[in-house]
Amino acid sequence: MQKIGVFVCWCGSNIAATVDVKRVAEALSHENGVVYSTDYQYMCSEAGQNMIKDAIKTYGLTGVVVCSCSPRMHENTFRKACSLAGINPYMVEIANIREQCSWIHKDMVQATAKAIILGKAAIAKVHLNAPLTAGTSPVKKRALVIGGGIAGIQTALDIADAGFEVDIVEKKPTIGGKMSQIDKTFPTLDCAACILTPKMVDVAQNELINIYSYSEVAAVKGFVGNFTVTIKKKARYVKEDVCTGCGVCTEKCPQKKVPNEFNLGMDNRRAIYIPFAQAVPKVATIDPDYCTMLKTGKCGVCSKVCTAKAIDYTQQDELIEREYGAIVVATGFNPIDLKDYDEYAYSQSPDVVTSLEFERITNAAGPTAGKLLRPSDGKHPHTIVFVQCVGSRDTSGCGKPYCSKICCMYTAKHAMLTREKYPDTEVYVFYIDVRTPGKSFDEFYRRAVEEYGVHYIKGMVGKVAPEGDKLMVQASDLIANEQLNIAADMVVLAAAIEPDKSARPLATMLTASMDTNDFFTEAHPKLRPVESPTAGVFLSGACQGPKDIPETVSQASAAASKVIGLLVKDHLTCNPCVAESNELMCNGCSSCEKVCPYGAITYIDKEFRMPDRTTLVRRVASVNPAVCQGCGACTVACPSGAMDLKGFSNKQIMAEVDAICK
Amino acid sequence: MQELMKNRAIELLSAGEVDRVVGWKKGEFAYDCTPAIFTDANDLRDNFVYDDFTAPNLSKYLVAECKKGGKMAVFLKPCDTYSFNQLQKEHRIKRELIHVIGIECNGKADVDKIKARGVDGITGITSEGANFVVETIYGNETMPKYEVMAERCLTCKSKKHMVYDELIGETGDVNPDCGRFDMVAKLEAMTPDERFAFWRGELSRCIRCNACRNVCPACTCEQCVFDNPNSGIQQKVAVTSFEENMFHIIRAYHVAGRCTDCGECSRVCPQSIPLHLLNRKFIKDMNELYGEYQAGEDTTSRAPLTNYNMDDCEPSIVHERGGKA
Amino acid sequence: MTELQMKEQVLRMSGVDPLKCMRCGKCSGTCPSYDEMEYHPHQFVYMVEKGEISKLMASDSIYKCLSCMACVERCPRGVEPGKLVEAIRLLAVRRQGANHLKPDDIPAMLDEDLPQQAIVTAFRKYTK
Amino acid sequence: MQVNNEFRPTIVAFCCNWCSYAGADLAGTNRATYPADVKIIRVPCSCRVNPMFILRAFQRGADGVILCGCHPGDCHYTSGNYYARRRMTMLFSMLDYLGIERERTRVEWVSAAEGAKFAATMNEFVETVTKLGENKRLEDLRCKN
Amino acid sequence: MKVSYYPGCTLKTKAKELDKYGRKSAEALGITLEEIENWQCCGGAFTSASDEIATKLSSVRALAEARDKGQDLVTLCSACHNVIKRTNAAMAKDADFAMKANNYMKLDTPYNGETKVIHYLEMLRDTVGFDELAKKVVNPLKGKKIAAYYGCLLLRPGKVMAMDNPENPRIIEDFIKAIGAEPVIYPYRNECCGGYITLEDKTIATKKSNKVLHSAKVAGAEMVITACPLCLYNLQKNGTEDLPVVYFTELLAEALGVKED
Repeated sequence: MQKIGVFVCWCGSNIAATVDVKRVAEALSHENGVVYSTDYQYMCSEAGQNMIKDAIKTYGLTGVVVCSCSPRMHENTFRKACSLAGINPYMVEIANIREQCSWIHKDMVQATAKAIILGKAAIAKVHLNAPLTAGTSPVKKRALVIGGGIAGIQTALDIADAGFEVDIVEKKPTIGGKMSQIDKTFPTLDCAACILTPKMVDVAQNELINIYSYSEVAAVKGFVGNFTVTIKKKARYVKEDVCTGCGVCTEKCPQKKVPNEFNLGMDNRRAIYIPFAQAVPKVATIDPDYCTMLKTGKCGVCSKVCTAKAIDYTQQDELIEREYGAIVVATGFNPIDLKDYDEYAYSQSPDVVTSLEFERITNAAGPTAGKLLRPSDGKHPHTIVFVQCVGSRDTSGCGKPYCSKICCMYTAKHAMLTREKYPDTEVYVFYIDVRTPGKSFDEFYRRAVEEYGVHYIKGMVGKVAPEGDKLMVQASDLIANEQLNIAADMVVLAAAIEPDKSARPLATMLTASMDTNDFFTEAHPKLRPVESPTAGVFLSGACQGPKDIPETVSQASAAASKVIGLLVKDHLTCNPCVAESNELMCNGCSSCEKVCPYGAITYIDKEFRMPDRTTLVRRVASVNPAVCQGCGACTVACPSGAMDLKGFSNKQIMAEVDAICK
Repeated sequence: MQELMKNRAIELLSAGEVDRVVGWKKGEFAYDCTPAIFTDANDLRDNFVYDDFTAPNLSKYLVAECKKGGKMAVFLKPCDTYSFNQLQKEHRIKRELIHVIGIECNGKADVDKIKARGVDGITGITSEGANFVVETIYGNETMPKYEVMAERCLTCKSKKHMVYDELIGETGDVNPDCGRFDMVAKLEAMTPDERFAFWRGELSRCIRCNACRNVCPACTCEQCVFDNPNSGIQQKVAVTSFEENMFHIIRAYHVAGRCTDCGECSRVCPQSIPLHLLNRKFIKDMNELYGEYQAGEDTTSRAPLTNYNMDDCEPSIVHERGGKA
Repeated sequence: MTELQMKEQVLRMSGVDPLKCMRCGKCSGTCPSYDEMEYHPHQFVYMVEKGEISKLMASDSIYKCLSCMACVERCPRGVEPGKLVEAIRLLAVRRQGANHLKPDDIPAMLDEDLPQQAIVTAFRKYTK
Repeated sequence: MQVNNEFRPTIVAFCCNWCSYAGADLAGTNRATYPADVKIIRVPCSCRVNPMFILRAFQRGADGVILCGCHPGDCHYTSGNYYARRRMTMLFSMLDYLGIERERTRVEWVSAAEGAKFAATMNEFVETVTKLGENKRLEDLRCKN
Repeated sequence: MKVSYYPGCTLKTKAKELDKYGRKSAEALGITLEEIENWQCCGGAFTSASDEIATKLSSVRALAEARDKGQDLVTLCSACHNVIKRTNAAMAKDADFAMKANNYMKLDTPYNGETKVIHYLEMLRDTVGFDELAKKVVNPLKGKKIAAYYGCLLLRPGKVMAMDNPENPRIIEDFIKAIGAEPVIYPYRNECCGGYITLEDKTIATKKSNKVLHSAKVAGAEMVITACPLCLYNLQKNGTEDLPVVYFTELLAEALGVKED
């Protein structure tokens, strides 16, 4: 018979406001086997944990039930506390009376009654709990970083710095990501390339870092410490190890009319290309959608001019399988498509651009060599209107409900730089709110207004109408309470940002969770911000939520430190809640083996001593506890009930069912 | 037929090729023959029987016999060979110890149907073309086979042996149009209330004698969950009325994908509950939802419940498809 | 009716929740009748929220709205200011004798090409 | 459970630890309410749910049983919910065949992000089961008279 | 193929051309427009207030008749289309409104938004197909630069009308291409012409109409087409720009070679 202690948490008023915690503790004290029952404001606090420890010693408890928040929150806390007090951590059960009771019910009588039932179910389960000991599994000491933007680069450098191997998988031909397209960074206005490209070179030169560029993750198997990842290396039709990056092919290629994605289609590149001068790896790539040779078999100019003999038109996609102990997601963001916002005439006029396009226009390596010129006629614009929140904070269904966070600052940067370089240009910024929390951010924005004379107008643009070579901007000025009509030369739209489209299929492969906007969710929004709830999967950069560069870099380093903390371990403690076969009852029928996703079940010939002293050799199932992940598929496939799951046994679950239904 | 089988059994035993033969012998009445293990030629000569009443499926008895070691011969009708394969697939029998003698079967008589015609004092049975000739102490009675044949034989799915080492008589063909799911379809077409009334009428007669479980070739567990105090659903004796429903549902579920539809459960039920209609429902569902599958057809394929397709139907199909609301 | 009752009625009729407004002003930025109106679309939202219905009812602004739904279409928060204008206009014209357009006025307005549609629409908009 | 003549059903919800239990937690975090009649049992995966558990729940007086797991394709154990899907399809079909109200059983895929869906599902399921009233049929199937 | 057809009051009086050429063209395209029996005026404007029931009943009656005949309901006038389609959406989605309306109507079978309301243009795009239409054109309007004027009624509210992208529509432009002419895109094609304000204040209507016409003209248009009699009136009568405005059905009939009797 267990001696059970029950501890009911108030969680301040989170639970106590809707659940009569005293009543719950009192009611549960009458349950069979309960020798101690109490309530306390914060069971998870040190004082609360000490109460549990003291009670274990005072009352000789063998089992503990904590009625508190979700076990996903504090199960481990309470298990550790019990372990310190000398009872097996798996003798603890949590009744979730916060997320699944006090927070969703309003009526105190109902909520209290439900809390008591949930407590009873936990008590019924604890009666059948058995001490469990965790096994261990080895850790593969290599990390995978998915995405080679600034987030992925920083994470990879930090992990490699600690002495571990890192692979970066980048779907584009070069690493660098969005930051490589940016001209200057706020609020310091240092040149993005000047701080990014040295890091890219560091990555290329680091012996522990291996870049799979122009590659994608195709499949993920395994679990924390032991992931097996299939990487699809797309055919670039250029031998990566042979190409010297001289660039002759990219000058000679006769196919000149390929929209250059690096400049967002504002100029053209060739069918064989190197995205930009500082690309890493600096290797040419053939675009199969445009290459005449690949499409018709006639051309071959690049092959002829290549002195290194690097061109290979027969190259095929390649699948590479690699093992990793940890995976970091750094898939980044993209501006949204503006097709649903044509009141701003984005599709009607080339002089209506997105902020990222504006960034390329002002970049020395961009389509206008850094001169501020209108895409339509190459003339210098004298009036520029910036529109904030295009698609952000939009609940109408066209855009994104969240704040994209970076737009206020980069718009201030664009406005300021425009006024600095071209004082003859009038700059208007239409804003809903200017959001500048961050070190030196508000000062930066105020400088744009006070020193550079940018016109910040509280209001929104309602219509942009191209007329001749002007863009007629109709907008509201809410503070003046008037409607403005500005004849502008250029309009810059601060398009909302969204997670990269590759993120959702990747999340499925990783079994990592995502929110409704396709941002990866954290294991805990405050306390575990760089970990995914799926063990061994970490988050870096804008894949988790909109972020600027400094924030991205800090998160990237944080993710790296979490990965290092994992990889320094030789072994990981396994989940002890694994399947176990009762050999006496096992028929050896192989049903369980067929449904096991991990191949954890094998069969052995076991010798049984019979009552009449003879022996019988029978085939029975045997579970490898280091491989078993504890899903329980085998337990239901087993017709004899020989296979059971520790921690979630048939009897335990049925005891819970009974307690709930009684 | 009986003599051919008997002689072959004696021959195998005498030659030492096997040390026992699994067959049938007469019970108290002519029509209730029982499975028997023969180790002696004289015993065989005196007691071995095979006629139109020898219905029991002998496959299951091989599970216990295999544990004893030694070679054995067994007589298997076509439907019994499915059970044999299924047991082999589940590693319950040792193929190398067993000499399978496939025997021809043209359907067995259902003694209840014969008795229902007022025939009594039965002493034997023979076949004459399309008729059975039932011998009684009052003389012979001739009756058409289709009127008194067991239901499972009238809807026989296959006269083909799935496995044998030697054959006595002929092996036949699989019959895909046997109509064995007709009754299930009829039930499915009823309203839930009608189905409920039907099953209530049937299942309420159950006396939990366990005959169905004991005879079932798929029920060969070392220990049945209903006998296991750790399974959480142990119920040696049904305490509440609910438990018997649960027993039949769980039993049908446990043999789903493994049941070969041999029909032994319904044959032995003393209360004449059509238990095979539960098993056939699962078989029909699995065929329709996951593709045709016949348990015992081979010894390697994956059963529907230990397999899946990514685009399987959702459980809500039960709500969506046929059957009246 | 008190202002509060009128506010409740306007909210009920229009189905608009002014609390969803984030004060971006896009409605007033896009309104084609802005310059004709005393109170502008964003003010309708804010004033309804504050319960200043009678001021709006008394204003000519309610007859200047073209019901073109540009503000409804383009509001990023789905507030739909145009529906508020319509509800307040209805409230005004339903008052005894408060029809904005009287049948007697019509002949003076007609010209030979004016489509029926304009007259019935105006009646629908201006009268109870 | 009969209180004030108003029938309140007993609902057992089996939730897989990785998606649906987390989805239920998210419903809580977002204060998305659903009736207190729903009691959740945490299982590692939907494939851990044995048909015996469901029958047991009905035996002990449950009026509805719902199983929630990760969306097909998203199973933490890659394939568990595919097996669960077949198992539950078979079980539900059998219960339907026996004439038990098919609305008392349900499978719903709820991800960790779908707190609102979890609450909506529970609200709807409780409403459906409440309309059906007390679960008598499984028990009555065996009624001797 | 047969569809129910709701002409509306203006098409029977001031906008006879819109109706006449629409019918002729439909016939040429193999579609029979069956005029709804005893249709009544839609009222010209959809009142979004939830307590306005009676004003929407004429639409419900027409919708129910189409439903009973098992036909889609085709409209031609933009205003009728806006009113009927929005009323239909309310009948389908607003249970309270549908109940009240059904209580008034006392139909044999209550109406709950079953009918599919399509505008003539949608019929051309989805039923006939612009590619098919182009094949039937006998007098292509080659080289003509035509500006499509949508106005506000066809497109908004976008979620209910669901005809096209409300900010960047292409249905009339595609139509213009199908009849062999060249569409002119201009920003004011989906802004208001002033509508019924013309009754009360011609100056406003003139301002609005001129904005549209000017915008089209600057973009190089030689002609403006529309589906709305009131738009046509405002642009022609109140607008002062010199730019012809015609109904799209007139050009359609011309292209199909059925304009003259």
